[in-house]
Amino acid sequence: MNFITIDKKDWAGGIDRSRKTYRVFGPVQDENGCQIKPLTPDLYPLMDAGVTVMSPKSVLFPQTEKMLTATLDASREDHHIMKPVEKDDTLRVVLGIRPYDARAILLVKLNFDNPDYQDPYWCDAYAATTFVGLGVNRPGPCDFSTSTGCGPFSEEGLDVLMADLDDRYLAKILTEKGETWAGACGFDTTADAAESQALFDILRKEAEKNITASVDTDQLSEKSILDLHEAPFWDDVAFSCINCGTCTYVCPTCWCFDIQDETKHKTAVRFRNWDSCMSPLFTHHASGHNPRESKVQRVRQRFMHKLKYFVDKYDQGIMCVGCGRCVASCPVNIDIREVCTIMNNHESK
Amino acid sequence: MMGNLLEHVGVERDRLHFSWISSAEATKFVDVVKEISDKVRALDTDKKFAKEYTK
Amino acid sequence: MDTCIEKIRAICADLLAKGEVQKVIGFAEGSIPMASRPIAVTSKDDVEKLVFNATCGLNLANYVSDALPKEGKIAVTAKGCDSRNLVTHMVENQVSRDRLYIIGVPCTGMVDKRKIAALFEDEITDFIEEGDTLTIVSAQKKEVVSKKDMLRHNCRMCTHRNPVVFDVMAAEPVAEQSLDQPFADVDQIAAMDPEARWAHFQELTKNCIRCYACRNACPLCYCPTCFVDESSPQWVGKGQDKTDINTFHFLRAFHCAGRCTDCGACVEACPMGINVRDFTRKLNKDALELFGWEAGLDMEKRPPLDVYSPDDPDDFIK
Amino acid sequence: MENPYVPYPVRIDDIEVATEDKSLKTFTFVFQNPEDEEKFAYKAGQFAELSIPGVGEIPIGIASSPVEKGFVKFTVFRTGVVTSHLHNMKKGDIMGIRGPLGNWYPWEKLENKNVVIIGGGFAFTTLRSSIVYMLDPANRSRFKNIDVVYGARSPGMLLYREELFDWEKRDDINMHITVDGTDDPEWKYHKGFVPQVVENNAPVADEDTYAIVCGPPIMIKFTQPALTKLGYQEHQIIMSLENRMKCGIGMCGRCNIGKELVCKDGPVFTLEQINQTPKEY
Repeated sequence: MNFITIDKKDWAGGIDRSRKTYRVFGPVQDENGCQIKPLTPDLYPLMDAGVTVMSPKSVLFPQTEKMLTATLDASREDHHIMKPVEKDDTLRVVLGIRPYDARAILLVKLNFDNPDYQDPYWCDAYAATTFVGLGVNRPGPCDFSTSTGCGPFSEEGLDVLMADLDDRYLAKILTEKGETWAGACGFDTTADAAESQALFDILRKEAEKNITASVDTDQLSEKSILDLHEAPFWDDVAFSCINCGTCTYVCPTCWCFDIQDETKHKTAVRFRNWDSCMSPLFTHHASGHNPRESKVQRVRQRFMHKLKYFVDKYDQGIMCVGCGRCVASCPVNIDIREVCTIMNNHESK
Repeated sequence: MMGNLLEHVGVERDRLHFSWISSAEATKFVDVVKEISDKVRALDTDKKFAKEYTK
Repeated sequence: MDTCIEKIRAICADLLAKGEVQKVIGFAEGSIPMASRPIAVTSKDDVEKLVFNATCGLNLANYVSDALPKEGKIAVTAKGCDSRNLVTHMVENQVSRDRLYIIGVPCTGMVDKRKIAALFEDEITDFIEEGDTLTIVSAQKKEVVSKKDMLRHNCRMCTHRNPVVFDVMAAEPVAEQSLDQPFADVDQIAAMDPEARWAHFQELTKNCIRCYACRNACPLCYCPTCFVDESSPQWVGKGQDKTDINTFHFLRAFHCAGRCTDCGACVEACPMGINVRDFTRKLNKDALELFGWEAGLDMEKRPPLDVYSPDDPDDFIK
Repeated sequence: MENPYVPYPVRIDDIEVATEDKSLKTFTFVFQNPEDEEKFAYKAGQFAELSIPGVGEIPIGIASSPVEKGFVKFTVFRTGVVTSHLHNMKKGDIMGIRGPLGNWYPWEKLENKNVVIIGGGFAFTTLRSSIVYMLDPANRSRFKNIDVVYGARSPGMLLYREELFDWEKRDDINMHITVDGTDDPEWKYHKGFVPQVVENNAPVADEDTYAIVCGPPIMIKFTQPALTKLGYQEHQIIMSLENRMKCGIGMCGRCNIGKELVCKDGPVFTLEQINQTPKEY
């Protein structure tokens, strides 16, 4: 692994050079908070921004994504035959992604890229994307990422990890993709590897000290699904829930989607939208029957999926990276850290 | 109130019309439909509620 | 306001101990600074969990119907706006008066959490409320501000701070505000030309993620199946097309016409900071001007769009 | 990379009203591209997404059998937006099918076993596929006794009536056809509910006997005790579940029962497996 230093004076120029080959995404601020968005030529990433309200998952998995189209015009040879839409798979780079969000992308990959099926929309976007992370020097009070297998300077899922050293960035190039990106920016000032790594270690330790929230997940895999499912605490957990989709939409690891068809004139479009297990419609059968009819069942599904089903199915820990977005955004303050603790400590009777 | 709200969000007031027309008032119906069509035509095609995805 | 919590707890402990109510719906301390959480307390031993402070911005009337047991009563703590929504619930036959024990809480307003967060560049680590003084701390700095300066817009515009219906009051009524220009925000938008108004609302909703938190936090939205969830016919598309987002916001707002108490729960709940009250405020202004109506003040009258009266304005019918 | 969301184009070759109340129709599809038929190699018990451009998709069990070539068949109950639209389509219309999806009845495990098929109402589609598959001359010798209990509300509500009555005449399959009630004096089969007919007519289980059960929840609920009485263990009872689905390939996340996805890990489960998972179906 090699390290480079990037003088902050050169940062904007490097980004501009990379725009020739990359579509650049990064955090930008508007009146409603900070978001990861495509950066138009006049925009530069706000590297010292706080946590974005929404996670960067939409870079690979847009909230609404066209999948297939067909013509309904019977005079056309190929009428009613659905074909994939043309996609823009030019290279893209996400700047300033937080390390836990990069881990989240690997967790989502387990769903979209598996031995049986590969989702071409997600997989192609993933292949085209370079993730340039920035270590989090001052994690906020909702951050519990050290409990979830990552942390403020985790490298997993990243192509480059940078550290903010006031007047410069120190960047650790982790993959070939990362190297290509650095090349495209013209960042080539090598830094001493041993010294740089030592610096990273110090920064990581400092940052980890600032994380005060933690959860225990060690007992989850030992529990029985049915015991947790039937446990008495779900009514209390779910009481305040208003069943909006906020937690699922802000979550970097929630991948569920809905498929919808629409037509305009003679064109049919099939597209997908993020969906939420909080919505009764998510599981509503056409017959009217709904296996998760009540709010409590839906709240239980969300936490069971993240903290138990996923754990059992993939053996990769919990389906949560500890970003704290759902904790911060939930209108009724349902806190996954508390629920995780209750589940982890649950003893069946 | 519906009309006021539409107008408030910037939709042209003339796109919404209310009339009492009895089933016996055929000529009034024709007049009203004519009036509405003319007004809406004068406003040109609505672009505010035209979808983009299916382009 | 912090002093009334002891009285609230005492009332609740007494009600639960005597079995007069099966549960109390109130607010509990949140797990992060500046948060609170609706809670149902069923045992007198748990009343210590109840809190009431300037972060209790949701509307508890929203929880009443679902929390109601088959028989017996529940108690609910109600600010002025919550109590008006309880009235609306009763008028619309969602709950009957004799099933509720209403603990009235005079209110001096709820804080605008986004406004406070905007004072800081980093995340808030502590929030202390003492009377009108708020002390807010982050890793970088500490701010001491007056609560009055940090109130939500709807609380600044509120003229019904005291509960309009209650079984017991948790404190002496507070002074009501009188406003010179109760709808200055609506007037400001109305003064724009149509294209600017359209642009204003497009800009307003541009970050909407359609999580429906605004709808679900609203005590008025209790339809078993919301129009956006109907599949046959499907009234509105489910994607992120502006048309569908516009349709959702417009119709959601209109369903509140003449019923909205401007409690601000919708804005409080929105994770994207959208002031959806820009829609409902216009309706509230029209309800007042056309029908002399403010929602949730009268147990005997249905909202104006529910009923016909020969005096109803009809100049829009041609 | 194969795009698993792209359906194979098919033409509706035939539409048959399947029941007297017209709520079910059987659609026969022919692939527009013959090579797609080879790609659509399926086993009895699997399902597919019927895909109508501009309307949507609906997961339906495959009613034709792998031994029937040149077409695929689906019997569809009219209930939601997509099925209602499908019921109004005509012969010759073009649409899509996507699949085959999900797992199948465990044919490898069922070899040299007695197989009891129990179905009710319109949940007989993949069971038909299974029976045709097992009765095929190339396959019949691979299975021991085959019993079928199939019931519907009335004679006119039985699916695939002619085939049923043909099978009834054969001696290599024991048919127990039943209806809840009928005033037809000519009716020569059973009258009564499926669980009762199972209890009275299905074979007693030894360790080489498996039951495949498909039907409405109420039938399944009362058939289970009947099978238990006859000595069937949980792992000998095989069921096919339904849940709301969209993608059909285990990605969209809605059809789970516990950690299992009905669309990909199912729809076929043994009762033993189902009993270890939350009953969210």
